[in-house]
Amino acid sequence: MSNRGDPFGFDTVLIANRGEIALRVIRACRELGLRSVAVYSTVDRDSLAVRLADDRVAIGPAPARNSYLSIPAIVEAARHSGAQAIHPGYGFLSEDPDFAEVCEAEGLLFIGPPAKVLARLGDKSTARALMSKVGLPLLPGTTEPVSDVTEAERIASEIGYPVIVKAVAGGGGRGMSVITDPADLQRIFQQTQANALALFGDSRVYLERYLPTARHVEIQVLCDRYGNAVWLGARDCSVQRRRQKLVEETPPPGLNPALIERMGEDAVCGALAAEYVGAATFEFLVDDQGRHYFMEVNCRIQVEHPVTEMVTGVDLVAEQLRIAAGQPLSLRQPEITLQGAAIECRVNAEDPQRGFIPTPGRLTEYWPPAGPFVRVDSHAFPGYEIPATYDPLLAKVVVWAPDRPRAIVRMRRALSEFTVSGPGVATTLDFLDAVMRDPRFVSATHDTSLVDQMTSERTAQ
Amino acid sequence: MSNRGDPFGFDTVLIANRGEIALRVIRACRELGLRSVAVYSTVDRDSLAVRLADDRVAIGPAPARNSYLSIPAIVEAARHSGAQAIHPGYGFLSEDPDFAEVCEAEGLLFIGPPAKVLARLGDKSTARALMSKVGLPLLPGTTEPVSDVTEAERIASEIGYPVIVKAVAGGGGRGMSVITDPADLQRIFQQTQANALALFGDSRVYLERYLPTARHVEIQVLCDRYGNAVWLGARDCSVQRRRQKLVEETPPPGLNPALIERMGEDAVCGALAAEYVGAATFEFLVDDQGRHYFMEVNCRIQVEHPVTEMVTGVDLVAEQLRIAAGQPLSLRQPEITLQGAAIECRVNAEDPQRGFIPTPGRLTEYWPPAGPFVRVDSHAFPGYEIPATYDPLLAKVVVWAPDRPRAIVRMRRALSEFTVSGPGVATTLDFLDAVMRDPRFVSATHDTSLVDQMTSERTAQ
Amino acid sequence: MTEPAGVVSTGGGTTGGAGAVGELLDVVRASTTRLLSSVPLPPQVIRVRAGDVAVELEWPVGGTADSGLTMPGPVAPGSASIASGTQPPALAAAESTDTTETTRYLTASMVGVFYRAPEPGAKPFVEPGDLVVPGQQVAILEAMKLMVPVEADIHARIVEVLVENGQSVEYGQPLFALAPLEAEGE
Amino acid sequence: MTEPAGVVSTGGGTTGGAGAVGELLDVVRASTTRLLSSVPLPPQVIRVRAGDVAVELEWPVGGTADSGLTMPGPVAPGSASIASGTQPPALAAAESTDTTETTRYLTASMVGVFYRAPEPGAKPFVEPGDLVVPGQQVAILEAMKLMVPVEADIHARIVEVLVENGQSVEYGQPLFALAPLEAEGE
Repeated sequence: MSNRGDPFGFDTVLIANRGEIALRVIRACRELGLRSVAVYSTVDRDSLAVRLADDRVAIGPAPARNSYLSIPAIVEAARHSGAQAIHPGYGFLSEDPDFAEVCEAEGLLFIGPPAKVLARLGDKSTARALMSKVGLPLLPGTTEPVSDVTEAERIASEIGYPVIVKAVAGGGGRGMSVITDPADLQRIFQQTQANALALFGDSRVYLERYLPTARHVEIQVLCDRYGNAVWLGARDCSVQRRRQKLVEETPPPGLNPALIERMGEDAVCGALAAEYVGAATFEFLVDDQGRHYFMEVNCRIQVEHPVTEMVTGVDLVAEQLRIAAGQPLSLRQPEITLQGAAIECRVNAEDPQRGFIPTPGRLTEYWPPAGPFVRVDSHAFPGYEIPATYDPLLAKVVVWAPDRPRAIVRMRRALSEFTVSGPGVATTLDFLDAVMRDPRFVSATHDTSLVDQMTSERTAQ
Repeated sequence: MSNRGDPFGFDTVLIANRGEIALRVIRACRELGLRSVAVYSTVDRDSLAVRLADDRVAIGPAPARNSYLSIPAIVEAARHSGAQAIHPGYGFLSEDPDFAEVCEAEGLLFIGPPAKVLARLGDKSTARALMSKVGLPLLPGTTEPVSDVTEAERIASEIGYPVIVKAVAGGGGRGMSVITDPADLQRIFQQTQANALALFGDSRVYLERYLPTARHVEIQVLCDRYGNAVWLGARDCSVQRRRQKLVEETPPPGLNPALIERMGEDAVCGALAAEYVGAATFEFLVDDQGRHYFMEVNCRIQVEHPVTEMVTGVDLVAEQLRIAAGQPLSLRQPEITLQGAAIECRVNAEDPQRGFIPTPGRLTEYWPPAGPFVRVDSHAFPGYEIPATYDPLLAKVVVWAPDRPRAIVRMRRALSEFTVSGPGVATTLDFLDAVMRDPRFVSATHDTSLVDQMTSERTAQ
Repeated sequence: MTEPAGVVSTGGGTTGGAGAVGELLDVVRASTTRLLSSVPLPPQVIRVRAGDVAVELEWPVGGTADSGLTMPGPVAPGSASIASGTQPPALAAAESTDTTETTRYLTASMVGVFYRAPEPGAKPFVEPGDLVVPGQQVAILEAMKLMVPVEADIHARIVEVLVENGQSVEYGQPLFALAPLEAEGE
Repeated sequence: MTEPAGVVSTGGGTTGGAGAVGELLDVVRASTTRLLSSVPLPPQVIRVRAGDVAVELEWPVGGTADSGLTMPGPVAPGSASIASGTQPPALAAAESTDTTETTRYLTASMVGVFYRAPEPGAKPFVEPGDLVVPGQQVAILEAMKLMVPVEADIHARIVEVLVENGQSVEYGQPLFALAPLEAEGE
């Protein structure tokens, strides 16, 4: 199979993002023989992405709304640099149907699903309805948005407490609240509506049964333009703080392989029903009875995609680029074999002792781990100034091993050789090490409440 | 399978080496729950191995004969630090039967084969005789050493020119000379004897047919103490300068799988015949007719072991430690599957423009590549002073991909992001990139003469 | 004050660490770096002092500064800037006094296409030598069919138009070199 | 000069932390390193001052500092940044000007076990206060049953025996503190 001179129909890709994912895309482009263009806000001028890309364009000041979230700036930067395609990474504009639509209108290839698919799946209410229609199990709750408090109260008592109120336009752990006590419903319900309006410009919310001790399991999917879809194993992302992932692994430990298979088939079925194109992630909750429930679809590459890459050998970002170029999937389902186990730890510049608050600052020391079966995706370097403006992800440490116990000891080894320091900078390194030694994690009996449990045990000490 | 608390019978391992391989062993120890002790000469005081090991002992001044080659210093350092086992890495004392014997006598566990096996295989003449006896094909030549010029002339004309004269005690590309013209025999033969005496304290040499356009292919073997042996694929190491390897890859491209299978079986058979214990490499030449000839056995971990690790998922250094601890092999031959292709490039601090002379000095810049399926084993860092005293290996860049063409583009990408500089420091980076673009290498029609061809083509330009 | 924002910033002396002095030092150091990157010719000596915080650098004669060594940082396109304090109390440093100080740059407020005239074929808004007043339109930037006026922000004389008509510019790229009138008056 | 090599090793020069001056000095020193890594060409002189703490570096003409500094590395040998306060007692101590100059160390020529006496129970070769001459045996190092004499290399007075009898020592480890007689004579 040839890798250069493939008929991509474009030769230059602009990366509408920053940090480690921008580097990741630049690397994929280079291997495919494509030119890469980094865009940057003023604080990212000395970033590794800017250094490694084939070309670079300044797009605005530090605040994301004036740079990485500015559609005109990015479209003009594409024109300025001669890019014909745009990779949005994750976050920022990656799931914005307006951005995808503008790209289409401006003759730029958006590397992701079509705008209408983004709109369809971005609206949780539509997405739930669609997935329910094709047979995916949902948690008891509403597919239609609920606007009236009285109706919400009726539905909640029907579903049974605790319930969770979620913004239709939400995602990534934002815009959702749990209600345990019926007496709190009115207040929390209205608060969530107000937050949703503030965060997403859309006050619509829906209700769902809340599972306090569930596992978060997700399926990686790839779809081409010709109705071919495959799934590439499952990831367990149950180690979360404030519903944001800290540790991800594959395969999900302790789950029945038949259940994973079933989720995989559900995801493929749902992706085809949504007319999906590109890389997607289907998120499920799995309760302690081993039942799975569809939650939402992430219409982009995920932060945690490397664990899937390590067990499948598939370069997911390269696949995104190939699919966007109109190539049919090179993989069929039977060719996707999963080898061993992989774990990712997110090293954030945050202080776990102080409720994971971000700690921006300049790194005086930065020594990432290395060695066999260890991969570190990071944009940091000694002297790097972590801006206060963006999310605090500093590095992803990913390890592979033939089995989970060996992956855990390898991760401990990798974390132990990771040195990061700078005035005022704290990291999640020690906390991650504690996760790798926590008996619940080691025995895979943990659930999404692990981090809260660990945090309260630590403060209790 | 548990990885801690395995019955190792020792808890502290001294690494009698330096540079990247010392780091490699430290990492394996840590994952197995073993304490590691670095030893260092004064110039290596600030090395990464010294920094990462659990303990460290100064053993002498820069010259290797007073530090890394000093058996008393290393044995005393083991005592000093409470180490019960010694990993010799590669080079230095790794294949010295005396050292292995002293360790045995001093109650220290030598992580490698028994002294008598080292002696048996270190003597090329004995090794050839043994392998020939169990059916491994040899190049036409002598198994007995030849001391007399007249006899050498007779044998050479029998074998047919060109012939190669090799030191019985040689290895690693040293102590061998090619004779193309019968008129040169006397001079070169006697020179080689003299060199052999100077280098190895042993003037014995033997003769062999010389294959100018052969491929260098080797088989990785693991043997436990209980007569179990497996082979883990083959490596092609045909890209060599002055018979020292620059690029290694697995699987060997363009070779008949049946031939590789046959070499693998030969290697296992030879290892069992030699009563081998540990990790060994059987080196073969393969001629343009696809015939293979046994050359020698390397009784240690090889520099290029990571390519095998990447396609098998096996941690070879951890296996060495397990075997030394008396554990039976955890792998059976059918369980060893080879996935995809891996390439290693050796980034040396040498100047390819000036005959690959070493260029020691201080690194002002050092940015190794990273990203998916790229591994860099290196002891370098910004500010690192490359000592003039030891070998010029600076970093090993290893990549994996589903197939060789994709591994080659990935290697080009990785090399392109590798930044190394310092006053007076040159590297092999550009030369390696040229290899990755050379049509002979890309089409796998190259042989061991590639580097010479490239060098003369470059100077011709 | 024309802050060609986006061009400099990054060094935004956060961190501090050891209290006020640390912060002040950060500011002074950042200012020095900025100054260094903004002067057209590499200097031989730089001294920046604020209160009792001071930074000095001296280069050997002959070995003056080309660029881009120590650490990457792709010589940001269009990175021109201000700075250097004669003896300002703290930060007023961000001003200037001699040669470079008399030139100020009007920079692009967004990525876009630069137009010198209201429409194709029309007369340019301004020409070198023209005087401009704050708020006076001197060019247009176009991004996705959106026309954004570029306006002078000080009384000044246009010294040079730095970008060709119809050319695409980056955020922060200098568009016009201006000679401030206040300076001329001095 | 007997270099007590290997003794310092990795853990070495962490985080000053000697009170307020130490912290301030840390800040100034860090600032200097950062400054150095941010200028395009290595300078010949750098001075950074904050209050009465100052850091100065100067390189010889021609041999400017392309050296290590750019980025960390574990306490690069020799590149240790000169932290010189104006007169902070705490830190000047670390620079040892008086004491060490008159003290010389006799260090281990190999890894081994240190014995003070020719055989168990015998009288030690030397005691503190004794005078020694070059070539005089003062101890034994044993490595793998090989006995190697430790000999004084200068005329000196034994100030202190730094290692216990029977203890294992590293290469370069100081064994005896000596007061050179030449120095005393001066």
